[in-house]
Amino acid sequence: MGHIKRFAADFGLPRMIIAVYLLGLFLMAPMTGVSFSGALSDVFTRIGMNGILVLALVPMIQSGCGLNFGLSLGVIAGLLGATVSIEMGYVGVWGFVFAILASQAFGAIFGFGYGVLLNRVKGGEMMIATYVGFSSVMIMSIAWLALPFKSPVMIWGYGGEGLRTTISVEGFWRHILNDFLSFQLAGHKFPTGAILFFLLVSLVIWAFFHLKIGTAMTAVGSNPIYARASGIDINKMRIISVVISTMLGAMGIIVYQQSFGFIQLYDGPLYMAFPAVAAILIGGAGVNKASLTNVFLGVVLYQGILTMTPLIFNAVLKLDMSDVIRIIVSNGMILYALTRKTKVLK
Amino acid sequence: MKRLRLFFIENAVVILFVILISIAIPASGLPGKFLLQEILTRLGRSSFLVIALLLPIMAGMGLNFGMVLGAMAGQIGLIFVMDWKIVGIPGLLLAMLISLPISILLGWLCGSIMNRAKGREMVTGFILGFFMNGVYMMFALYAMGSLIPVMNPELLLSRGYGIRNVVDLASVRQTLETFIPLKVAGLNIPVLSYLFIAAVSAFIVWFRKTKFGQDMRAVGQNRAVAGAAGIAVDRTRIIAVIISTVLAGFGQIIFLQNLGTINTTNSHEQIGLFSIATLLIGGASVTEASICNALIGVILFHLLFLVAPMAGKNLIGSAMLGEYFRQFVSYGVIALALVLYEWKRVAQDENSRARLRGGRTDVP
Amino acid sequence: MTLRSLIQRTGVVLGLLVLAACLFYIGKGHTLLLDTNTITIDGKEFRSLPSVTVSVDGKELDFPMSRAERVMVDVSGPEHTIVIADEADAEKKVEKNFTIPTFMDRVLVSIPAILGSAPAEYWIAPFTPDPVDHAPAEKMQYYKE
Amino acid sequence: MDRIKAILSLRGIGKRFYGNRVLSDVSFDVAAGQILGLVGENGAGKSTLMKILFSMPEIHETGGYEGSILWNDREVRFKGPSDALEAGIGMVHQEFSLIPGFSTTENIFLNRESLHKSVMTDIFGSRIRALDRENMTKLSQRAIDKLGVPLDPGMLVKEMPVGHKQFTEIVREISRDKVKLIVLDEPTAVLTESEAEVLLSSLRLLAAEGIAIIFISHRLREVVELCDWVVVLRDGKKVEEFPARGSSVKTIASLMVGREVETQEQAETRVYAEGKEEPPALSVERLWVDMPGETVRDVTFSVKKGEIFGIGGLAGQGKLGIPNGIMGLAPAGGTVALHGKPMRLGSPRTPLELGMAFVSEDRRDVGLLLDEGIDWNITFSAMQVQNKFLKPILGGLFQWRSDGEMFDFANEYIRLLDIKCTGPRQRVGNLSGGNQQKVCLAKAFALRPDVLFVSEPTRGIDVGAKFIVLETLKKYNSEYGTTIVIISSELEELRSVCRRIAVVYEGRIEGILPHTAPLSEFGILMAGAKDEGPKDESLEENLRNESLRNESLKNESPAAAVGRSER
Repeated sequence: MGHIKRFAADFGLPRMIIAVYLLGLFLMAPMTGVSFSGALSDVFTRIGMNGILVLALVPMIQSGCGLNFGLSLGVIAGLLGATVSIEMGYVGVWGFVFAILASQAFGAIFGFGYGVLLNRVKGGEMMIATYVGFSSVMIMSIAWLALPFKSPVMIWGYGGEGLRTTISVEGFWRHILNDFLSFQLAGHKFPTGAILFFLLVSLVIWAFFHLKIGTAMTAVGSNPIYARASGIDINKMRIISVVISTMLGAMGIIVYQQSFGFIQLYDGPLYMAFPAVAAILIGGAGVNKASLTNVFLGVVLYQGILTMTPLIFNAVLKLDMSDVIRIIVSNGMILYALTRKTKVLK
Repeated sequence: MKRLRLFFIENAVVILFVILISIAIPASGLPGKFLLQEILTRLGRSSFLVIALLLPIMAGMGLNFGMVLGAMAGQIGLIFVMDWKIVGIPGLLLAMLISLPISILLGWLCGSIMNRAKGREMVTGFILGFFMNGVYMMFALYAMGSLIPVMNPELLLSRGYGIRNVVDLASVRQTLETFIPLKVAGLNIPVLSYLFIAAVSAFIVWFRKTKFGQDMRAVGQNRAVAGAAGIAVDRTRIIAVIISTVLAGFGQIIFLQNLGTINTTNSHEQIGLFSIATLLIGGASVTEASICNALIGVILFHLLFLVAPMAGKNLIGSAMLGEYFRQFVSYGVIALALVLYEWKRVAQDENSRARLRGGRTDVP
Repeated sequence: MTLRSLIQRTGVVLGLLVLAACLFYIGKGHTLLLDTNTITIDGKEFRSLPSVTVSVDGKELDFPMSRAERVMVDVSGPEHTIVIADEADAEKKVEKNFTIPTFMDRVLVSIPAILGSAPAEYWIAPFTPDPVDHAPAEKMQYYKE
Repeated sequence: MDRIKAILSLRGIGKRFYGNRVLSDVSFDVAAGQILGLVGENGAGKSTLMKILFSMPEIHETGGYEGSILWNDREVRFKGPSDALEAGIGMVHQEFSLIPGFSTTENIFLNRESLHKSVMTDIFGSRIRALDRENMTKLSQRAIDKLGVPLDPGMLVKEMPVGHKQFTEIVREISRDKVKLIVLDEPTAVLTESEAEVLLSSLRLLAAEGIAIIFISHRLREVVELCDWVVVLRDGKKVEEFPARGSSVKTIASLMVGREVETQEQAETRVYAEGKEEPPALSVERLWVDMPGETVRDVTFSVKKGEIFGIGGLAGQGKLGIPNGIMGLAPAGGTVALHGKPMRLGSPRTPLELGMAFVSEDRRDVGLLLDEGIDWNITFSAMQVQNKFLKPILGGLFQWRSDGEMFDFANEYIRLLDIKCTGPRQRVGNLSGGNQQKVCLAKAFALRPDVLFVSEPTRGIDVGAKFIVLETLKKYNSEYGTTIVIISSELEELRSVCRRIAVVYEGRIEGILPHTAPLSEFGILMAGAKDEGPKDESLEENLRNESLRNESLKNESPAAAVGRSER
């Protein structure tokens, strides 16, 4: 009994409620005539799509920079990478690889500047990150109007100005990962490549935190004064974490696009960070501590709810409340994390 | 000379925007009289909302991103009034009365949650706004017309429950502006709106002079000291947020009656952003804001609002550019204010460290 | 909390509720349907004049009403004044006050009943729209107060 | 006692914190108009005593206190600080409890503002009433005049010199109508000489008006000058009380720091550092350190190779600043040379790389990763600085953390230092203070340092752990020849392990004494009274007897662990 109680305390009440809710949805699926395998395939597609974006939050949480509400900066780097790749006319695997490489370069540059800024506002990172993210999205919106892209796929056809709001990657690298090694699962496609890619990137991050530098980063997040007394350059560690986070964000959005099929410019990246933040918090991460388990669990639970809620609600109540539930669950989760008494409050 | 420099540094944001606008106005080619009329109208429309932000700043809780909760309460009040067909000024007043208990409840909730997240009130209020938006949508889109009776079928979606996306406020539209008609030099002056703003300003001025106000200032400057002196810190903070939320509710009603329509699901969303950006453009900071900042902010922000698209179009040939620029300014000025605030805080920490060194300063 | 403050606080809350009720009462909007159709009360037939000018609460309709017409006017509050004048003879004028029950949303106001000095309770009646409207659609005119 | 009627009498006050006795049987009286000096080392129990007097919540939460407090001859049990204030007891704290953006007047009347009447009082409570600023200014001016200090009622606190802040706090207390007794905790610590003078004379003025004052200070000269009566606390007991007139700084200091103890056993353990003329391992010249509350102004000393060197002194005098400055944790300047080679100051990494290590006095903030396991805590510094516990992979391109090595290493130290835990992966935050301290030591040992700084090694830990910690240090010193510098407030502890002990006063080394030097000499150095007049013989005698009496007691009741946090 005590064991169960301990487990409950460790697992956290909200996470438990969400897990039970999701389980309930899955159990109801057969009764309501919702295709179970179809739903499952959908969930996996979304996991592959969003996983890296959630993963991108880990380095900054671990180094004590808090929840990266400025993930949109990484997303912008990804958009730049993707548009440049299309502009150059690379198609297929090479287009995808080039997009990622280019986005990593942009991500590194943006991340560095962003990290330097965050180092000067220690303690107020989250709110500043949010608004720095928002304003960068708007600057980029101006840039999308002004940048001299030529590719007819991307610019408005009828003499409009700048790039289109959504650009299709059909014919470039749509589903390039999703289709890789994919197989049919009870009549539905399983996005093997995307899942594998997500696992691969997770493995790299896992390894990173087992290196000397990753260990130092964790210590900086856990207790910066301790880390400093042990000869660690706190600011450097924080900048590295922000750079990695931004680069992962850039990679994440390209993986997202190949699955989604479109590049969304302008306002598109504005709220990109919030679902990712909600997911990792649902996975049990705190404002100062996150693990890969949190990422996996979070992305599964969150994307599971997102997929299953509308299906079941539509089938049972003929009522689409999924948007409202998504808003309440994800923001409720962030609120919970913010108001939770954390031990390390630096 | 030194004083002049100090003046420029302290009012850097305002001066920057004055310069920006003085370039953009000629570029936009909009006539001066049109701009003047618009500003007069918008002062009446938006100032109340901006002033609603003042008390939490005084209580050291920063920019109250949770003000959208008040805006929701205001909208609920208006929706009920529309449903019951209460028209004109009585309708507006009744909407305010309906919003009052809802605002108090939401303000109490917001304040309590912020008390649990001391030191990150802003991000908490910001997320709380999103969260309550979900609850509000649940209320407006699902509960209204099913759990809560709605008499007026025109308000409901065709499916029979849930409020329509757009609610027409024809029966109260601009009643404040036209109640006491006054025309000066061909410009319409919304007298009653201004009276409302004067009233809320007077309230704020008076409130600062009360013990409540004094306690809020004390709590805002140093929670620990205020607490040690026996001031109920948490309670005082909650009261600041409640008043702010109530005023935001009233402000939203005034704002919407001027526009004439409610966008049920998103009229309130941007209000927090715009009001906060407005206040900051008026020269306020995270720790200090005055009624003056609010009014200057409204004038500058809305001038920019008006001229940016046209200026963008005339200068670069793109109206969208001006629009994005305007949004960038809204977000950017908040980011800037927050950065400045954190820098100042870090500098202050350093400073207080230095003071601990003691009276003698013969350290080489 | 002392008894005194309890009483005063209760007083404030009650005061606000009373204020709300008052606002509801005076601000309640009604849609008047001014009707010139012939009306029969207790076997007595009331007919409108061929053409009348009507003004409600001091606001005159833009054009006179002939027989068998219906015009919508939005008003607020319970107390209203209606002035009906003969188009042909401006001297021939009837000015009456009438009160609308608070919860009557749409009110059918019978011009002939007022003109003919029928008992006051017959001047107005609640209006529930039938599936088939009596008044021809093209004659409906919408007025905003 | 043949004194005038007491307004406050403490009778047999005692207090335990979690089984640790911090106060026992303290009794004394304060009379109206009397200035009583309450002195004692850190952890002697002054703060706890005052907390009991004010009935602070932490006293109730930890089980109340023993004995009784008589206020105006009636026994009182205040429910909280506000009760005490109500009764007429005021307190001026060490740290300023002032609102920076408020004026003198506003601060004096913080939460006691005079208010106008308002018709809405019954509805919204009295806080809806507006402030009567005119009246407040009048009242504050009156209170300022009473104290006789040059304060401007309208000046903002943030624009005031430090001394005026202190005055403001005192005016706040005396502005209460009923105030009969004021407790001042280290009021002169932050004042300049001249400001302190003004303060002392205003306190005399207050006393003349019949207000009793309890004056807590480390500046013994001021105590002698100002007070009528002195009470000395040590290790939670009242050692002595006597009229200040006729006593001297030296005697008070000697009473404070304790008794003469020189046992054979301790002399033996010191052999390891005797004899050999080793070159200095560490030499420090003209060091200054900017550490809040522990400023070091000008410190010069050198430590021989293989020596255990002690640094003592009262709190706030700067002894803690020395290791923090040398280890790069606080801004510092001057010359520090390791084995004759000058070292760059300012970065924590430099000293670590040169083979120095530091066990910080601030375990929770500086010393430990509370959220991580014991293994991480012990090995982290060694890993980051010396690349221990790492395996190169991919041809040395990356340094892979070797969790197994860390685990084994931690296990070894858990055994060596007898750390009570469930295993090397246990979160350090869940360990007791003593075990946390052992982890801190193990962390330093993992670096195999050449020179080791240990700051307050036994603060807040129990007797058993204390013994192990000190023994381990000695053993480490003799086994590896490590040079150790121990910084401690507990003189006895220093005298039992160190050969030479430097005493820091006001940011300077007041003197370096051998461990064998008589206690009174340490006392004199600690009180900064090197060049005071001749000793007060009778009290010196007293002191000796006292120390003999207390010796046995000291051993069974370790000094106040909790009270030690006072500064």
